[in-house]
Amino acid sequence: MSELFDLVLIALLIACALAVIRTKDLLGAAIIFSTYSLVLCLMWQHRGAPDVAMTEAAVGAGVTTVLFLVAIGRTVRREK
Amino acid sequence: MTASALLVGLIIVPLAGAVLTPVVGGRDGARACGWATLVMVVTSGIAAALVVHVAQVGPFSAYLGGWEPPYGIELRFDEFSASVAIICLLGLLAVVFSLRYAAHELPPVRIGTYYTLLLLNLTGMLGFVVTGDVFNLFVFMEILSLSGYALVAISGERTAEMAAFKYLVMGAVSSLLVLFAIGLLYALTGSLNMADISARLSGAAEAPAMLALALLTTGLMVKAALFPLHVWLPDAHAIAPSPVSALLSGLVVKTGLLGLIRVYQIYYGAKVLDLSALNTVLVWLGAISIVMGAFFAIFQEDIKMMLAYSTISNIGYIVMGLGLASQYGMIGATVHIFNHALIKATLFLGAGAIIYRTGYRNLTDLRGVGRSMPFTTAAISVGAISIVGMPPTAGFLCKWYIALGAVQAGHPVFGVALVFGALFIFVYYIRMVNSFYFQQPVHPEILEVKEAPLSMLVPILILAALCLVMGLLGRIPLSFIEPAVTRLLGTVGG
Amino acid sequence: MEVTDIRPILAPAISFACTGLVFLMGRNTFWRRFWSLGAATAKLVVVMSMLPGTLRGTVYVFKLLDFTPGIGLGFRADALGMFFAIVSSTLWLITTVYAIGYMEPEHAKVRFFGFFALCVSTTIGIAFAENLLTLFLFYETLTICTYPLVIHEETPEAMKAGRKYLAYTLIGGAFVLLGSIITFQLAGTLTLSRPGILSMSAGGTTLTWLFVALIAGFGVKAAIMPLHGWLPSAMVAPTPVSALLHAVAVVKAGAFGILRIIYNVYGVELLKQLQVISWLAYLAAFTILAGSFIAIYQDNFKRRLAYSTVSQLSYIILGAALLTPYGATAAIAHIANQAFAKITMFFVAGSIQRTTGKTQIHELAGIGYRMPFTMAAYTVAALSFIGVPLTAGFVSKWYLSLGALQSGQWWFVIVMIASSLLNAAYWLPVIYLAYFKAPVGATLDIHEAKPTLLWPTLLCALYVILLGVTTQVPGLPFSLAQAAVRFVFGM
Amino acid sequence: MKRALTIAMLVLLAMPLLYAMSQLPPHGSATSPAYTHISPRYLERGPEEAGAENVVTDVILNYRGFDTNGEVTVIFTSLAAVLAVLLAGRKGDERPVREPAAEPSPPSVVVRFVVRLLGPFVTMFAVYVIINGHVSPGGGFQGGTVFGALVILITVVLGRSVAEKLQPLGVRRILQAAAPLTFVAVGVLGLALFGDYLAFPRDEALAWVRTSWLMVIEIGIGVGGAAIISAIFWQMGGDR
Amino acid sequence: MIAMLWQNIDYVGSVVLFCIGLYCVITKNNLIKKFIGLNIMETSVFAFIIALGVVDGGEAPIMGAGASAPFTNPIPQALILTGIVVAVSTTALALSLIIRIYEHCGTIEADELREME
Repeated sequence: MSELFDLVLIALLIACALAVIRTKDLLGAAIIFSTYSLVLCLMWQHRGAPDVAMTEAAVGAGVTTVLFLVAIGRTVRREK
Repeated sequence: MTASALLVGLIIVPLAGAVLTPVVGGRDGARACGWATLVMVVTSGIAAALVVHVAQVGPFSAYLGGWEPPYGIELRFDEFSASVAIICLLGLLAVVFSLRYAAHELPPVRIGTYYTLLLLNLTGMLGFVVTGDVFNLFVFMEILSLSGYALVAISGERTAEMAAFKYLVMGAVSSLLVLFAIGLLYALTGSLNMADISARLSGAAEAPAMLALALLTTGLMVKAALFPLHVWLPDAHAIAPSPVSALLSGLVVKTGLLGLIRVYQIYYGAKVLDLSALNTVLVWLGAISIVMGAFFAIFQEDIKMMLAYSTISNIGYIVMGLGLASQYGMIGATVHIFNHALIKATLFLGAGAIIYRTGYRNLTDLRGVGRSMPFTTAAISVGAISIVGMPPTAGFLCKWYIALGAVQAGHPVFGVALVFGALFIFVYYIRMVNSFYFQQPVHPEILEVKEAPLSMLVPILILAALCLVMGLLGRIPLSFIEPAVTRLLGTVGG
Repeated sequence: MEVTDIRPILAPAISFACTGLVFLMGRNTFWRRFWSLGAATAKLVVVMSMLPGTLRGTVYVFKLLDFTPGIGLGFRADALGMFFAIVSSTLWLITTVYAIGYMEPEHAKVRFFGFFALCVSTTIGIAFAENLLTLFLFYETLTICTYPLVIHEETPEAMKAGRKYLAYTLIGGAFVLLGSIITFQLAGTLTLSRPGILSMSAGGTTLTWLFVALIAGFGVKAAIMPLHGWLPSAMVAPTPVSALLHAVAVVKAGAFGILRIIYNVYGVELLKQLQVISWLAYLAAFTILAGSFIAIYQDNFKRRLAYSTVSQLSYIILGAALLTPYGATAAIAHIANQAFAKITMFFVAGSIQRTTGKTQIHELAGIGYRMPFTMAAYTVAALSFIGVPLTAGFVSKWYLSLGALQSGQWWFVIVMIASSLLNAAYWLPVIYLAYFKAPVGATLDIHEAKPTLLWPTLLCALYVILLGVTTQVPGLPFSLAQAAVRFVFGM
Repeated sequence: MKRALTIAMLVLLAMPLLYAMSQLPPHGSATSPAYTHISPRYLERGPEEAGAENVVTDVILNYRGFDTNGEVTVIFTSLAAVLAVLLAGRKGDERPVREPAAEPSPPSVVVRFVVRLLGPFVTMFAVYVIINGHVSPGGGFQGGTVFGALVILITVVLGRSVAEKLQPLGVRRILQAAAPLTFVAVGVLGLALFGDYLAFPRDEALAWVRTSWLMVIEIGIGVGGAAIISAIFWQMGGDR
Repeated sequence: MIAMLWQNIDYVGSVVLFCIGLYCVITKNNLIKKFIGLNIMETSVFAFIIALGVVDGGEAPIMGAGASAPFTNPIPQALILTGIVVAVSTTALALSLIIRIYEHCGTIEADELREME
């Protein structure tokens, strides 16, 4: 059961990563990346690393995403 | 004051100095510069004391938090760490040089930040060379890289920002490779302390150890700008403000090489792998680097661009010397790390002073500047002679030793490559000297410019004098580093 | 007998110090001249003060500092070095006087005199080098110091000649460096010593290739064919520089380096076992003849002199390559003999150019009537090159022939005779032109060069005769050469 | 073409990576060097000798405190770097980077109200995360980030002027430098009292001192982290 | 080997993510996209290092009432806490540079920027 959960999480991560690459809309890509971070955070929580999970949630999914959003807001929204 | 407290102070003083710079200096550039100078003077004093101490008693350590290794972080000061002396010296001179330069070239509101970053960069380098813990090494590498990227971009020119971004992407990838390798080493040994890793690596599986070695070498060679991983360097070093170029070219790329020496220390001691394959690769890359760097430099019109390519060449020398893995080659390479720092700083600061006064950077435009700025150009000429490896300057002994190392290692062909690479280098330095002294000016007003101000001239002249002194007293650094190299190579077991 | 004495380093050091003063105070004409002459005189005095001791067999040694154990700066005045030092110091003093007169209308005089003095100081360093590294150091410094002199005119042509000069000599320097590195690896030392420092144990092939590298390195400056290309191009430099390049400092530094390699690095005994030395002799013989042939076809006075230099220098190489005492005597003596004769020639060429503006040989018709003293000096030098007895050149050729016979290679005597004929073929027509052809539409009034140009010329010509007639007088250069030979061959 | 090449190259890269990984001690093994060498001591004796029940906190603040000292320097560097890049542009180009652009339609009253309501709770949560870092997951940086996020939220919704009140201009530079400075202060105190930089009292009787020092550092990191994150956000022009 | 990789699924996952990230960095033209790719690479390395510390059935290394062995290895977690902060610092600087480059050049596509040089 636990291994299946691992597998699903990793598959989700890879799917998110691929989706980030495929998405032409940078805003969308940033949001997907934030989802990716949250999945990662879940995985780490499951691995017995709650400190890292919390940091990843706050920094990876939070601050990094905000910074990406700001940057996209000040530059362009779509990739050519 | 015990040695270990001083060793900690070496990092803490500039670190505290850096974070306090915005508080003390505010947006007043001169005040920030004064503060940074003060900090660097203190740091230099500490560094000098440490070097004297290591010469007297040999390598020593400081245990942070009182935890003995491998449980805590260890700062280790050995002969290779004596490069802190040159880091502090160049740092101090660059800070002094910046007083007038920054006020002239940088947006006023950024000047305070500039000194903060300069000090942070120096802190990063000092920490990098004295730490005995691989992860701590990574942390300091990030401090120095991040501040380095920003310093390249600080002038606010479009080209500077693009160069900084290129530098950043390559730097970030290389940092990741190093972090990856640290993870692998930790998985194999369960330790992060270098000496401990070295001791515990011997029984480890070969494939991951080799992968870690490859990743570390690649990562560090990006930082060191070895061909073909050099693409970020020319732009970044040429466009950055001159004192920053001096630090980047003189020191920051060298941290990659000092890191490589640490990697050698780990792997030679562990005897887990036969390093001769890596050494062969390094020697060849070094040789190619020498030739390619020199080759590209010949076509540069921009004086700083030329100096930047010449750095790639010189990195080639050092890597070749390290890769030869013979006593003489290793000694020569290590001392060249110090000497090239001096030489390149002389050249970059000199070029900076000329650009500051004339506003031109192309060799054609700079014709005749030797008549109006005799001291600066004389210092640059000393640097040029030195970097070509003419006796009795600092550059000569290193090249002599590396070439001797090539012969000693049974590869005289690399000695030939080295000596003729030096000729190649001469070609473009002679172009520079020609344009300074022996050609009629394109811009007549260049004959009217004043000699560089004292705050610039003094650092340049000190450095040029050191280029000569280190050549004449070359045996001091050579004999200083010799026991460390013997120890390092002695662990190879013949 | 070796004695530690400060004078071997004092000689270059004093002139280096004076050079610094030339650079610092050179904007003032008086001080520039004062320090230039002062440096020359002081150096000559120091060198001469060692002469009595050297003739007695004393070797003065001074170790300055070690870069690393076994590699360092050291100075050592033995007979061979003293010979070279005396020749170059004497000539420097004379040339400086000449240059002061010659350079008056030129630009950038501070630079000129500064580097001029630097060159000759460096030459003394080469003469007194105790080891191969010190020799290399001064050899390379010499290259760099001559560069500003070669490109003095700053014309595109001069810059091109400068580039060519650097390209040749720096590649040569690189070979010397490589050779030194390998020598150090093989011998463990670089100190120049009497029987040589290498031994057969290094293997014949290695030694042969090392010899080739070292000779190629020094041979560039000694202008052995085919490494002579830079020399004729460098003629664009002002005449005193050409004189310095061709007679005193640069080319002789190369030849001197070859002597050091043959006598003090390999040693005569070792070289006798290597085939390569006879190839060097053949190459030298070829250069002697080919250089003369090319010289015949040169119309530009200085270019003809240049090819003559190429040819004459190989006398030194040939003499040394014979590996016999007589050959060595000829080789060493020819350093002085060629130097004085050639510098006379250059002074003549320079005087004519400064006084009449003529640079081509066909323009010189009747010049003997206008400048009788100058052309008299020319005649003496020309006779010396041809090898007429009672001139310096005869002594060299005589001993060289003796050396060839001593080594059983009689065909080199034929080379000597052929060379004399060729020399006659390109020196005598000028005399004919100068004295026996009336100038076209010009007066025959005496219009001599000014004293600062004329007197050095005459002095040198006098010296050429002196060297030719005083071979048996102790204390003069030839006896010093013989002392050097005795030392080299351990007699 | 370029893509195909890149993919081929990456596959070639992945092979040795995977091979090397397969030679590593197996995932989750309790006998791997990593689990048997240093960490046992941390796990067994950490809470007693290092001062926090959360062993991760022990490691980052005590055993490997110097790393964290470096880490906070990295964030400080990043702030300085962002300032260096974005502050006021080229020389002579004194145009302020953040132009007072026409306010986009202000967020609705509901949103503003919710943020005002949320403020105290988020702050409390942040403080909780910070000061409980030694007994539960979290710590200075996580709490600081949460607080920083609150500042960002306030900036976006209520405007920068409101947010800036949280960091008065006079002490802002000190706040931004708080984390490294706290480390240096505690470190030098340790050096003076116990002979080693960042040394904590080892004596069992001084356990409370140990814990309170940890907390001081946590607070320093939290304050510094929050100040830096909000400053970076403002400087990047996130309020527009 | 396959079995080994199956057991080490975390390692395999991080290698795959690493490659995806690297692909993004190399092939993507948009600077922001490049940087998202770099972030993916970074997280993949973090995931790898965290996976090193995992022990079967391990719990979070927080001592206290109710906690029972085995605990996961705290060292990799400590390293990655630092790593995450380093990553966000780099990202902040990179995005600032991208903003400035856009202000100067009006584009953040690498090939268009290269043409401008």
